[in-house]
Amino acid sequence: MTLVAGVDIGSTTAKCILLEDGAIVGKSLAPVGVELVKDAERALEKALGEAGRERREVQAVTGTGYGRFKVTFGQYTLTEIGCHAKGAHYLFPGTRVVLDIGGQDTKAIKVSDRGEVVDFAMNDKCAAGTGRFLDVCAGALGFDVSEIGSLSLGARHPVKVTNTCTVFAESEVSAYVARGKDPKDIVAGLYASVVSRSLSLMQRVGVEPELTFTGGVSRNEGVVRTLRQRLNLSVNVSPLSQYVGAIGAALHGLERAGSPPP
Amino acid sequence: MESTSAKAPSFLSTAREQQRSMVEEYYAGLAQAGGAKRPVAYMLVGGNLTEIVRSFGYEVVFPEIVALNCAIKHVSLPNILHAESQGYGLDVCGYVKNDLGLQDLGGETPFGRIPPPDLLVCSFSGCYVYVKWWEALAEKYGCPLFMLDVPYMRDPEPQAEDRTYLIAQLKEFITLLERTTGRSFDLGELRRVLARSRRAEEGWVEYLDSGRGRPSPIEAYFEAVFYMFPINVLRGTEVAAEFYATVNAEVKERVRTGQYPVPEEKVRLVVEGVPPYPSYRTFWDFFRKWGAVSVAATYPKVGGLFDRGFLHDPGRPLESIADYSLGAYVNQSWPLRRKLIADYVKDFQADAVLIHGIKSCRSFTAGQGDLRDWLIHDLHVPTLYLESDHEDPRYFAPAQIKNRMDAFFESLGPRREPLVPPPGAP
Amino acid sequence: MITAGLDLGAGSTKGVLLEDGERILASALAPTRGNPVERSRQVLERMVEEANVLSDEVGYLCTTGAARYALPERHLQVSDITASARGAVFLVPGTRHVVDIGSQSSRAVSVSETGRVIRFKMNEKCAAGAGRFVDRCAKYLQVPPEEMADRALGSTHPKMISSVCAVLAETEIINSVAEEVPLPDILMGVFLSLAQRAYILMRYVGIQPEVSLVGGLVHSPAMSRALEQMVKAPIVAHPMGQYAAAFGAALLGHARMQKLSSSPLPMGTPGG
Amino acid sequence: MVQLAREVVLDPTYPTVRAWTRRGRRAVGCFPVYTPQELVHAMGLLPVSLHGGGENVEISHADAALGSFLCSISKSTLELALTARLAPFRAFIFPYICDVSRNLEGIFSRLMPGTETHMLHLPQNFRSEATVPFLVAEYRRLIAKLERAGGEPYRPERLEASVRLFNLQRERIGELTATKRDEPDKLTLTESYLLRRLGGLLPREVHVELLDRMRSQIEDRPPRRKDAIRTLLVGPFCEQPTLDLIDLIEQAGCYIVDDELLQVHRWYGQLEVEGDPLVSLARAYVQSPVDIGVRAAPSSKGEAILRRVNDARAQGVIFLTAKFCEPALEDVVLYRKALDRQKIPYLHLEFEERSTSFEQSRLQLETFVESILFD
Ligand SMILES: Nc1ncnc2c1ncn2[C@@H]1O[C@H](COP(=O)(O)OP(=O)(O)O)[C@@H](O)[C@H]1O
Ligand SMILES: Nc1ncnc2c1ncn2[C@@H]1O[C@H](COP(=O)(O)OP(=O)(O)O)[C@@H](O)[C@H]1O
Ligand code: SF4
Ligand code: SF4
Ligand code: SF4
Repeated sequence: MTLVAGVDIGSTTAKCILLEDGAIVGKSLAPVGVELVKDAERALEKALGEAGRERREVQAVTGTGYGRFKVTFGQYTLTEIGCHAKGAHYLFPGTRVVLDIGGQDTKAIKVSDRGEVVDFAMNDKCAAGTGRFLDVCAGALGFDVSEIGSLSLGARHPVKVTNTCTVFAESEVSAYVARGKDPKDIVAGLYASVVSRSLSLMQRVGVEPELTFTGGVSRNEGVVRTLRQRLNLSVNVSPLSQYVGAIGAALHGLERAGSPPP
Repeated sequence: MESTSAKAPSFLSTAREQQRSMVEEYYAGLAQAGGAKRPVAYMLVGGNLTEIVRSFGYEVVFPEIVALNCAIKHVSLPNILHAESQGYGLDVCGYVKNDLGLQDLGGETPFGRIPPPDLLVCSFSGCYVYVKWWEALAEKYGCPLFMLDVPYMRDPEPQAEDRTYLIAQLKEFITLLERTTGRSFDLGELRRVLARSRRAEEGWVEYLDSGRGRPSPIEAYFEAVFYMFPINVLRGTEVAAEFYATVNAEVKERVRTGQYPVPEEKVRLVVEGVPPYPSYRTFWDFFRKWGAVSVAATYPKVGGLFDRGFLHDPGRPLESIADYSLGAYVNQSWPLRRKLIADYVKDFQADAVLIHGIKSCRSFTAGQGDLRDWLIHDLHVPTLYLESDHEDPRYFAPAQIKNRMDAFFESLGPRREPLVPPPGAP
Repeated sequence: MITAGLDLGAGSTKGVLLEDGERILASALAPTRGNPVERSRQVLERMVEEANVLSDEVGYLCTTGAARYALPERHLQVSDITASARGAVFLVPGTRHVVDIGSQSSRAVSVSETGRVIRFKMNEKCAAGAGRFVDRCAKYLQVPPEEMADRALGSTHPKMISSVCAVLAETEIINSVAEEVPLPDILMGVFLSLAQRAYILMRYVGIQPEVSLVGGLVHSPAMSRALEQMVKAPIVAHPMGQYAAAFGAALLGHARMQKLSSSPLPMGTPGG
Repeated sequence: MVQLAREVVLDPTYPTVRAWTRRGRRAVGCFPVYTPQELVHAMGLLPVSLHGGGENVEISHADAALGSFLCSISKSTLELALTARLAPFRAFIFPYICDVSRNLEGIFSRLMPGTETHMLHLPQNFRSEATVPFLVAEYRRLIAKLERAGGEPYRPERLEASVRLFNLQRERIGELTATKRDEPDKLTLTESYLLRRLGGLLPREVHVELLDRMRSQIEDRPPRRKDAIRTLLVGPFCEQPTLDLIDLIEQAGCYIVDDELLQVHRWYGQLEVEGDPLVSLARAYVQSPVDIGVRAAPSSKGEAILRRVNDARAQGVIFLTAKFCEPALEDVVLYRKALDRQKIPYLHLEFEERSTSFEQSRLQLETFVESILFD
């Protein structure tokens, strides 16, 4: 019996997953603040609470995400690129390409049949097309980002959102609002823009089935739908998609737990 | 796994000292130069005409080198901001902005004052920005500008018409120099300068070639950059000709004593692209943590692909200068650049390629994405592409860069079986 | 003659009523919240009430700001750069250089004695250079927006933000917090970074005293302090500076009305 | 007519070229700013000007090869190539106007197997005795490539005939630009632009005929005097602004009395062939007075801009530069210094092919106009 934890400290949210003998027994998710070490602690405690387990039972903790070095109580670190590959492979073993859209960046990862990273590409220019972009634009429309998922359904004339800058895209959205555009069409335009950017990123590693979509933005059904339409492919999305990085981290700990920490 | 023993890099101590004092002397000398007795020529690294200009007694300033020195010393940003306030946009080459900003602010640097030019020599060899940059200097200083138009290299060897064109221009250049200095051209002197250049070049090539060793006794990117100064700036002088003997002796010493720049060599890299000078140390640290050493790099060849067979030849003075100008690294077409990099991977037994793109340099960078694609998909060489700037500290996002680098080295981990050498270049 | 100037800004809608192009009768402000037309009508109504005049006494209505074309009942619209330059000179006579920092953009304008624009430059690329950025930092750092400036002024070693990107800049700020940089230093760093960007624009158009700061950032003494540090000269921040564009619009409206009453030309709008 | 031109120009699949190649003819894509299109024509090929993708092309493949910090025309041209929209072309010529165009050729040569690509080294030393002979040799390299792409063997008399045809086209285009200078209210910038742009998309004979027909139509238009500012438009010599942006400039209250759009047709006036036509062609390039960002300045940049303002009797200058286009960006600084000295108003705007919202541009254009009109 091995209990391991993966803690993913992202740019916007902290996620934790507890794995026992390869099965998920606890999880937690909370926004990150400015005290990342505490956020990491809290994430683990919350997941332990959910699983009804004790801290001392955990055999390995792996940190990932931008704040992976803030998981000071952990034994291992692995970049979220490696973790998303592992996590996606765990949930969908046939995965060859992972698209991860998180709060601050977008990654396309090509994975081997063993869940190892073969190649990856990340957005190089600013935060355009990431979760932050959607958060800010949703705000400009007067919604929370979790509310706009199904909003694009009835869109008939999606607007063009061309601004490369997250911050200026916000004013582009405001300008459409001022011109009385239907929010449906605006949101549809936003999704098209996010998807188009991620397609261009995926081109760099090569699109091939199976594709697994991970990261917080994969919880947005509108983006998922738009992506499926554009690719004309089925796209794996797990209900745990935002946790994929943390799952991968936990798996990494599991692999390593046999060998003594360096 | 990240190795925890990231010690400070071990430098070639004597050579490093010598190099440092050469740089100091050079700048100290410059601060005194200018005027009729020791006129100053501004020149560009790619395809430069150092030897000819030196044979006429000019002091030579390379604004690109001044710019990178400013960036390493963390003083480029004020110059860049000044240039931006003049209207140079965010996307203009950082070297240009550093130089034009610095010129406008009076030329003071931590290593001495840079004198204004008496002559501008534009070797249009592989970078169009050169033309624009020198136009701006000419407009500011009103001094003579000579435009050496260097045909772009699309064939592996220079064509007859390229040479004819260049030699004709070189002769016109010499006439201009005779007119402006009032001295007549001294072929004997040019030959002597060229012979000194050649000696430096031979030593430099020996140094670069030692990267073939396993483990590599040199760091062919981060460390080599220090030793580029003499080959680029002081070529044709006696000190430069002597210098590489010291360097190479110390490299041999390293091999003898087993003191390698990266103690535990885990990954051998070929590096393409200009370094992020403002964050040079940070960047290097990221590598050393993973036991990565560069064994060959394209950037130290911007001043000439000496390691690929070309050397200045005092017996064919103008012909060899013409060939030199044609051979600047950025003057090579993409097919030639691709082949060169593939050759380095094979010849130096590299495991992977790192490409560092420069946001404000299109000459080097436009097409590096395609290069990455070719290396990964056609040659199956793991390749990492990173992007920041060579001058502008605002473009270096350490967390993001580290993230990518870590992910890349992590992914190399499980596949560290000996790499199949790339199946020949196209 | 009463003219109204309405500034339909991206962040807030501002209005003033002027009598004979001189006397301020009323002013009002409301957050735009994505509905500039309705907001500007409310602002106008409030001013008419405050000034205690009849709405048809307002002879001329001139709009400016991002949504200047949105209000159908306007007589004239002018760009907010033209307007805020004019308004700055009205508020602070002697002004020859205007720095306008609004919610989404910063501009530097050199102006003639009469407030005519001579040269201007606005930030185009990155949005880290305007008020919205300050607002976001406030939210991130959990400091009430109105306290930002006061807290910043307590700084001894301001921590500049180097990133050119508003989004990456936020990450940088978070890192500073994690590194336990004192809050005032981070806050002042935000203002100084803004000032540094503005300073580049200002030098582009040429700086000449007197320099006036207008736009919403006049409410932040830290902003003018930061600018003064860059420019090394006093910066005037008129307390009504956020209304500068509205004043300018009212003034230009007044000028146009006078011209119309003296010439038989049909009413036309330049650039309309 | 103008409506038709608009449709042709907005269609990124090159309908006119497809129609031509369906008849078994061969087309050659010429990247801006300058290529010797008469030479292509003389070899029995259709020279077609490439102008990027405009606002309708989504970039999803090209970014990977090129990186983000590049002008749109380079990206969209590659995108069109990678998505088979340049299928009718047998060869591509990229002139060395800048590092981007030059490198793009290297990328095309790998990614577009089955076509010929050529990087044409355009000389930048305009003073050397050796420049014209070099350029002639350079043209011969191009000829060899074009022969491989299915061109007929080069014959001097064919080139002479092509030069005569292109002279006619240049004359017609010269008339259009003269009208815009002398009677700017007779046709809008958009019209003038569209009519000129067709010149790179149609067989030249057809274009000449078309402009012949338009000439009287334009002459007969009633004048529409309007209180607009005579403005010189500098900068968009390579990447082209979208039609909406071109419209916007004049809507905001400017008359563009001279511009740098579509330089390829205006590199020289009437080309006299004396002796070897290839030498004449090379000499015309070298001696051209054209003074734009992609050509080393024959004289001081500052003086050049003042001369051009004067020649166009312009009241102000708008710099409209493509984002990331260094040749254009760097000149603006030198130009503005000279304009500042003479107190000539100017405005600098940047554009991208794909942007569709022009709020910022509109604001600045209006301010620019107001700053001149209002006292
Ligand atoms: N319920 C939801 N519906 C739609 N989008 C969501 C939801 N929850 C989170 N997101 C999106 O996910 C992003 C955060 O993704 P995440 O992968 O956690 O980022 P990071 O790892 O960088 O913190 C947010 O910016 C938001 O746009
Ligand atoms: N009372 C205040 N205290 C501090 N800052 C303020 C205050 N009011 C406005 N601001 C700042 O000014 C900005 C809005 O400026 P404003 O000129 O009204 O913008 P716009 O014209 O674009 O709507 C806000 O983003 C905020 O940063
Ligand atoms: S090669 Fe790049 S870095 Fe060097 S001058 Fe040219 S643009 Fe600048
Ligand atoms: S354009 Fe916007 S999102 Fe992109 S780097 Fe600039 S501020 Fe950041
Ligand atoms: S737009 Fe500018 S940078 Fe781009 S290809 Fe044309 S000249 Fe070169």
